[in-house]
Amino acid sequence: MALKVSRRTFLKGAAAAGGVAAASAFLYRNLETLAGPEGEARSSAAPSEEWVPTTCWIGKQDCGILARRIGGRVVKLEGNAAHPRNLGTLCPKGVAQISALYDPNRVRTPLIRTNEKGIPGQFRTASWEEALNLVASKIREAQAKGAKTVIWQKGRSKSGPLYDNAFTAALGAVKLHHGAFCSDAGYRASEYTLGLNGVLHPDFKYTNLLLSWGWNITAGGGNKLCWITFPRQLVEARERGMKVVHIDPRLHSAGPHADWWIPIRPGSDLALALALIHQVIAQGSIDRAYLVNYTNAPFLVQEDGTFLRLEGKEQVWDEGSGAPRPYDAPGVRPALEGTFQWQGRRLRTAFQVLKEHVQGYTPDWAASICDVPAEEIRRLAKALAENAQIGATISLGGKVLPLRPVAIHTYHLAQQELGFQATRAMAILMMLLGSPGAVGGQRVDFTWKIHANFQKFGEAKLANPPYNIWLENSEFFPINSNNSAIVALALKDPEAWKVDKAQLPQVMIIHMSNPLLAFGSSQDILEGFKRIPFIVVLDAWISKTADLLADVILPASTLEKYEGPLSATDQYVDAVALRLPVMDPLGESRGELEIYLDLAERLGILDKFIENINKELNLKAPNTLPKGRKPTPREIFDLWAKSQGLSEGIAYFERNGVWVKGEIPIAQQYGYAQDPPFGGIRHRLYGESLLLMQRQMQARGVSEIFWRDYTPLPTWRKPTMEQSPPQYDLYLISFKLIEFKQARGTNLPLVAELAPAQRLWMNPKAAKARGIKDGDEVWVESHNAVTGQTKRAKVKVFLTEAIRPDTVGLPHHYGDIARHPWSEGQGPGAAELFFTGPGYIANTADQSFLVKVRVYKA
Amino acid sequence: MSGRAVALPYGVGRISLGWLALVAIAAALVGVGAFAYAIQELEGPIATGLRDWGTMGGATWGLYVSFIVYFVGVSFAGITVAALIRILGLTYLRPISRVAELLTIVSLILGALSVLADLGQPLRGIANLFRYARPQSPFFGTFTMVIAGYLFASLVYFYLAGRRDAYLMAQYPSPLRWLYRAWAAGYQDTPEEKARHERISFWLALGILPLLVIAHSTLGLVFGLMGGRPGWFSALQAPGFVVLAGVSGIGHIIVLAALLRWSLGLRDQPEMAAFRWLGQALLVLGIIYIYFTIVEMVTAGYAGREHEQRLAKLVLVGYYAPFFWTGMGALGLAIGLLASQALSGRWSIPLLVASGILANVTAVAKRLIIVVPSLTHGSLLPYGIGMYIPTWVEGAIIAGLMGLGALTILLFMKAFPIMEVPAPVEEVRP
Amino acid sequence: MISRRAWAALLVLTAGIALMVVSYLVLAAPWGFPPESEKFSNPRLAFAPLLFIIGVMIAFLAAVVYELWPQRGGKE
Amino acid sequence: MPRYAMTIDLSRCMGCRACMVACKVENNTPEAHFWMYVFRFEEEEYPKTRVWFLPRPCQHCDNAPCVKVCPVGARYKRDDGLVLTDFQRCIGCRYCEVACPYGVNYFHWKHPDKAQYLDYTDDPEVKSRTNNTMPPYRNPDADLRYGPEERLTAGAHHYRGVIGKCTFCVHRVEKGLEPACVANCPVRVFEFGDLDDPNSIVSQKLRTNPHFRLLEEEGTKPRVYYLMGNPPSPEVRQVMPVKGGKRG
Repeated sequence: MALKVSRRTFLKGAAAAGGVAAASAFLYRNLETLAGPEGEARSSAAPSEEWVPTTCWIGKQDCGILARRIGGRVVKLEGNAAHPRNLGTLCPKGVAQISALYDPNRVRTPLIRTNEKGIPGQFRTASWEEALNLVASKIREAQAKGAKTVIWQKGRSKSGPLYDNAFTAALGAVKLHHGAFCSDAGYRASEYTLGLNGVLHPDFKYTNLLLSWGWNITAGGGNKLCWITFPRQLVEARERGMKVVHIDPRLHSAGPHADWWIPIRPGSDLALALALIHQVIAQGSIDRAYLVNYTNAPFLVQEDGTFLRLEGKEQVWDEGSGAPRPYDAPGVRPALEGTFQWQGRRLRTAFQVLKEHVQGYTPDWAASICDVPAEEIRRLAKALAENAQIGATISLGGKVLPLRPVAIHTYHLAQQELGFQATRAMAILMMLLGSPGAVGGQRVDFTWKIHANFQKFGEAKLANPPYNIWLENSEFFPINSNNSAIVALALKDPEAWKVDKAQLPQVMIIHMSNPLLAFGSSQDILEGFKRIPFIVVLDAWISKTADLLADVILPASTLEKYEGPLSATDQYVDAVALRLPVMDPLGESRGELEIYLDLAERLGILDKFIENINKELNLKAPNTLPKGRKPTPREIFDLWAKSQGLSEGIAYFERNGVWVKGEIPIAQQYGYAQDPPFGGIRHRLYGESLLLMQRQMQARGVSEIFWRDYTPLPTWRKPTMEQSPPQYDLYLISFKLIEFKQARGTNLPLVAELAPAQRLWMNPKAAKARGIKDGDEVWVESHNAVTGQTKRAKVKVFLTEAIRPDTVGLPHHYGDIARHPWSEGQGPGAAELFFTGPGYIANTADQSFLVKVRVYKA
Repeated sequence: MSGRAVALPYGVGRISLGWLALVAIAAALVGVGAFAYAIQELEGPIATGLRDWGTMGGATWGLYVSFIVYFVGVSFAGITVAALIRILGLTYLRPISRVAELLTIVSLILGALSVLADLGQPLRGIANLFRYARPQSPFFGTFTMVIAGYLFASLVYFYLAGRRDAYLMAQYPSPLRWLYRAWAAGYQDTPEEKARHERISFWLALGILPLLVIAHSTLGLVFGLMGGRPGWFSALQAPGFVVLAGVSGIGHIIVLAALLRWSLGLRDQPEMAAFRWLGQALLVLGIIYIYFTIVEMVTAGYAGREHEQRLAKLVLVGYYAPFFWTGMGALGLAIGLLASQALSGRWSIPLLVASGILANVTAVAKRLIIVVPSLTHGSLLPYGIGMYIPTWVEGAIIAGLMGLGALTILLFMKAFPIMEVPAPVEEVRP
Repeated sequence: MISRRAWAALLVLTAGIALMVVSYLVLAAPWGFPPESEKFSNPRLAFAPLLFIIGVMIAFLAAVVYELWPQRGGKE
Repeated sequence: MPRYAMTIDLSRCMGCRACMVACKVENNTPEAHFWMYVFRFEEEEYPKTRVWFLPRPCQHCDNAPCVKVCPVGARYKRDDGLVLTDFQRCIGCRYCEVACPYGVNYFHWKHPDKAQYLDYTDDPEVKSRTNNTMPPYRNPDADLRYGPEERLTAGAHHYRGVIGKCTFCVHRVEKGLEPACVANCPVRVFEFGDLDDPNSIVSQKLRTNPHFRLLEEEGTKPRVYYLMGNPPSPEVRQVMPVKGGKRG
């Protein structure tokens, strides 16, 4: 018995420590006993240290990174202190992505599917040559069938000019975004109402009262920024004295940063916004000057809801002459409120219409809908009015500007059935207070740049069928956010949706996106996308989407590539950055740009691609790309940098990582500081064109479910989910965890460990009533109030006092069945329980992430 | 020297089937333990059910540490009995003094081996403790007082006390004669030598008794000094360890003595008086221990800080209540059995053995209750609660150690009289 | 009237205790001031703990010395 | 000799746990080892619920229980206040771990290489590109010896069966850098500096902010000061713990 001997050996060793070495050398590989230099013999003796600047690849705000490289090996990713967005810091995902660089589970060669789609894939490895030739031939076949038969979908927006614009245009592909998933209803509402592309956020430098409305403060970021920048600005603002009112069914995202928590009932945000509008008007705390001069509030509305137009011009009631006059007539003194009789017509100002519209939306009315005491609503309205300091001004950059330090931060909240109108109502609330474009007031984008949709949506033009695959400008969804769920529905039943059959997709390119995990209803997306004959997925891992749907997987690299240009602004400083490779790509993986250049070459569209790149990157002679030759990515960005006026070219970025151009001028930051203010547009308090769209939809015989929310002023109705039978007594909401945000972060073990598995967030009271204890496994069963369909998923419960008792929550981005040891056993994705289709797809074709469920023990 | 077949006392040199069977069982246990230890060495301590307390939600110390304490506790009895014989002149205990001393030595070695089983770096443990051990650490006392002092003193005592029997044994022809001669080291059992031995034994015993208290207290202080550990931090910890050591040790001796009396077929040895004394001692110590436990629980439950109270509740009525009440119930039952015998004045060996076994159930349960709950549930910071379920590896190693102890005693009793040879050799001769 | 045997035992005992005292108080990891310095985590002499243990053992060996001290001339 | 200390501003912390990941990559700690840990707390009941966060590095106590109990002087306190572990001396008794009331110690139940997050050992490409380094992003600074005592104290990727804990990033501090958690915090919750220097940021913060130390009543005299906020009461509930369980 060898080991008996070994024990005796120990005893002898105890008696004679000198004998230990010999015994242990025999027993142990590593002595690890007495002190002795170990040293890193494994790497070079005097390792050379380099710091390689690049840009984060996981999140959406593209933080600046300095990669520490020792002897060619990347050992750490740290924030780039020069980068305005992250100032030398990184979020958990940013730091953790170092594991992706060396992840043995990454896709390293092109893969070609050998089994049918819809089930876990079997793949064979292929050469790039073979895979690209196959893709090219499929694209050519598809294009022979019809012009719009190739569709292209991207995940988190990166390098838009090159991919979204230059490549898809050269390919003639129909472009889908990752969009309509996180906040597109909010984007559309802002574009429609204020003319800006984005969702509501504050001017953190000056805002004094912030309504954090469904904003996932500690985990969600906000529009256009991923995470670090806004939280940092929030913390600084709070130390300056800003107060935060957190309006959310869940407290967790705000944590200690909420000065006041209003746990609102899910899906009732519109009602609260309307009650606040009512109350603000009732208090008389409105910014008349702004409303009269920069919104359509004084426009005269006729009995039929349309504006009074004379000679094509909207009219206001001139208090001087006591008659309608064009709103922009010199010397006109428009009345803000009032009902007027003119030529036998009853005319009301838009503001008057609003005032009457919200008459019934009292705090007491909203109290029962939102489950927020009326007193609290009144108190909030009062706080808004007090903090808005209507009439106050501040001198900035030599300009005297209005100071209205109240603002709303909302973002994912838009993803509900009434999200478009709820966001609009919030914008209108801020308009009443004169906050948009004022210092400390409501912001939407980083600069005051009027988006093309402002005009487009105003024209209220509906297209005639047949429609394209995402029902653009259709009679169903005149304002459309290009939602994958809609695409899936249209694929399943093209006739019902009047889709052009000649344009049904034959080939789909999925670019670093995981629609089966991220979008509303995994089952519908799978069923729909399965009908696309050929799908190519560019990804670094075999994602759920790739696993179930890809015919070909092309291995894309992570941080080991050139990509850009990437905005680096923090909303106050203008800066631009590039993603630069920190090491050679793992395996045969390649940057997407390289893949597209090769594909373009095979498809014979290289020159067109190059031409588009020249245009989209604004390359100026002599720094344009020559046609007829495939450029390297580095060359493209070198020419871009030179065109931007950096004589060094890309070397500037290779040295500094980011090009900080300086403060964004006051004139671009604040709508008021512009000349003319707000770019000369009138903000849409009253949405006349929505009414026009509604009438056209009615005229075409479209079901009410599509047109009912096309109202000129936000109008409350109960969300469809409320029609579910009473046993579905809980609301299911979805949200994000900072350590688990973004589908491409689910494969990072360092963060998967922080939030190891899906949990159903539930209030202990609700759990107790159902006999459920913390950690119990339960079924969550969701119900579709329109179709009666139910879905269920099994998940463990996490009890928290920080959620409403009538609400349960599932964080997003779980449920990838990717072939990765760390995504195994993570539990179901939230998307498995939501529904697509009318009632759950809002009036702007956006996915609702709210549904009624019941929860019972498994 | 060919032989007249001489029956050596107490079955020395006689191999019986029963003995062989016991040796086989013990050896098998040792084999399983060795195998488990090999696995632990290959895989690392991950093979145990132990994990870090705090975020990892485990218990840092578990079965091994409980049994370090248990084994060292068992060692209490042997040397105490031996010392009391000398100091108080309890001559009727003399027959069991050798088995008691042997038990001390064996259990101390098992305790030391349990330490090695627990250490992440056992070889470093051996080397670095000798090289760097710091008096500031409560472990220093454990290491020096218990392992070195206590064990060495016991060996010295054992050696000196055995010289007389070795001399007597050396009178017989046997293959181990060389051993007996060496052990006797010139001892002739002359009156001077006897007197000298009595004298030195007395002084040794006097030296050992404080050492005994220090050693067990030191072990108690390993836990009792930890201010940040609810359930541990207590001035009663050290005396509690001393008393519980007595409980388990005396319980063990009762069982061993009864086993000897039975297996060697002795009618009157050890005599009933010895059993009575042991029973009385166990009764007194058991009552004291119950008293200590009540005082401890009242203190923690009544005036203790929030965490102490929670832990006390957990032990009394919560997750660990089954262990606690098993332990206390066993002790209560043992005390009941002993008290009824004491009151009636009729002592029964089977009942005494039952009490001894019950006392050891208490000792094991109580050691686990001391070590584990504070680690899984006793955090002063709001970490989640932990969990500790020993793996088979831990169980097998502990079983292996027990097997090793049994094996040692079994082998010893075939090589040397397990009880003091009562009379001059001549009288034993047929 | 102390015998040689007793003298020898006492000598060994004293030697053992002396070694214990010296190695514990002087050579082992000192308490030191300030106590946190890394200087105080090492014994002044490596293997001082071993010396202490040897001291303990020597002290107890006194008993063996006493008993095994060779008897001269039959009588003390 | 500086007297290093850390301040943690609880009014700023968002509980994002970026510090934890920064620490992990810097020190290559194995799975389930969190030298820096951020508690997420809940208190009271809906709708009065309070949610807050508390980062927990090693407290580098002046009266460190772990240093006191270490039987072999493997855990020691340097003159500048850093409480470190000599990985080559530690015998793996885990006494420091049970003595520490803060739960900052992590034992290497497996060899740290085998407890890394992904199994890189079977991957020829990764092995050849990183010269067989484990984990591939292994920080070479941790293989060097620090301080006048020249002991192996940095990083976590050395031996099986020994204890490890936060070192205040001794390898960075000796280079004049901030500990990894401090440097990476997106909302600047942490500050690190010299208490003896009245102008150091920590001295300034301590002068101008209310502060407490964790479990101060234990007499451990921690070198980590929490600004604003209150110590967690026994009623505080931890939520969203990390994956610990049976991994080593």
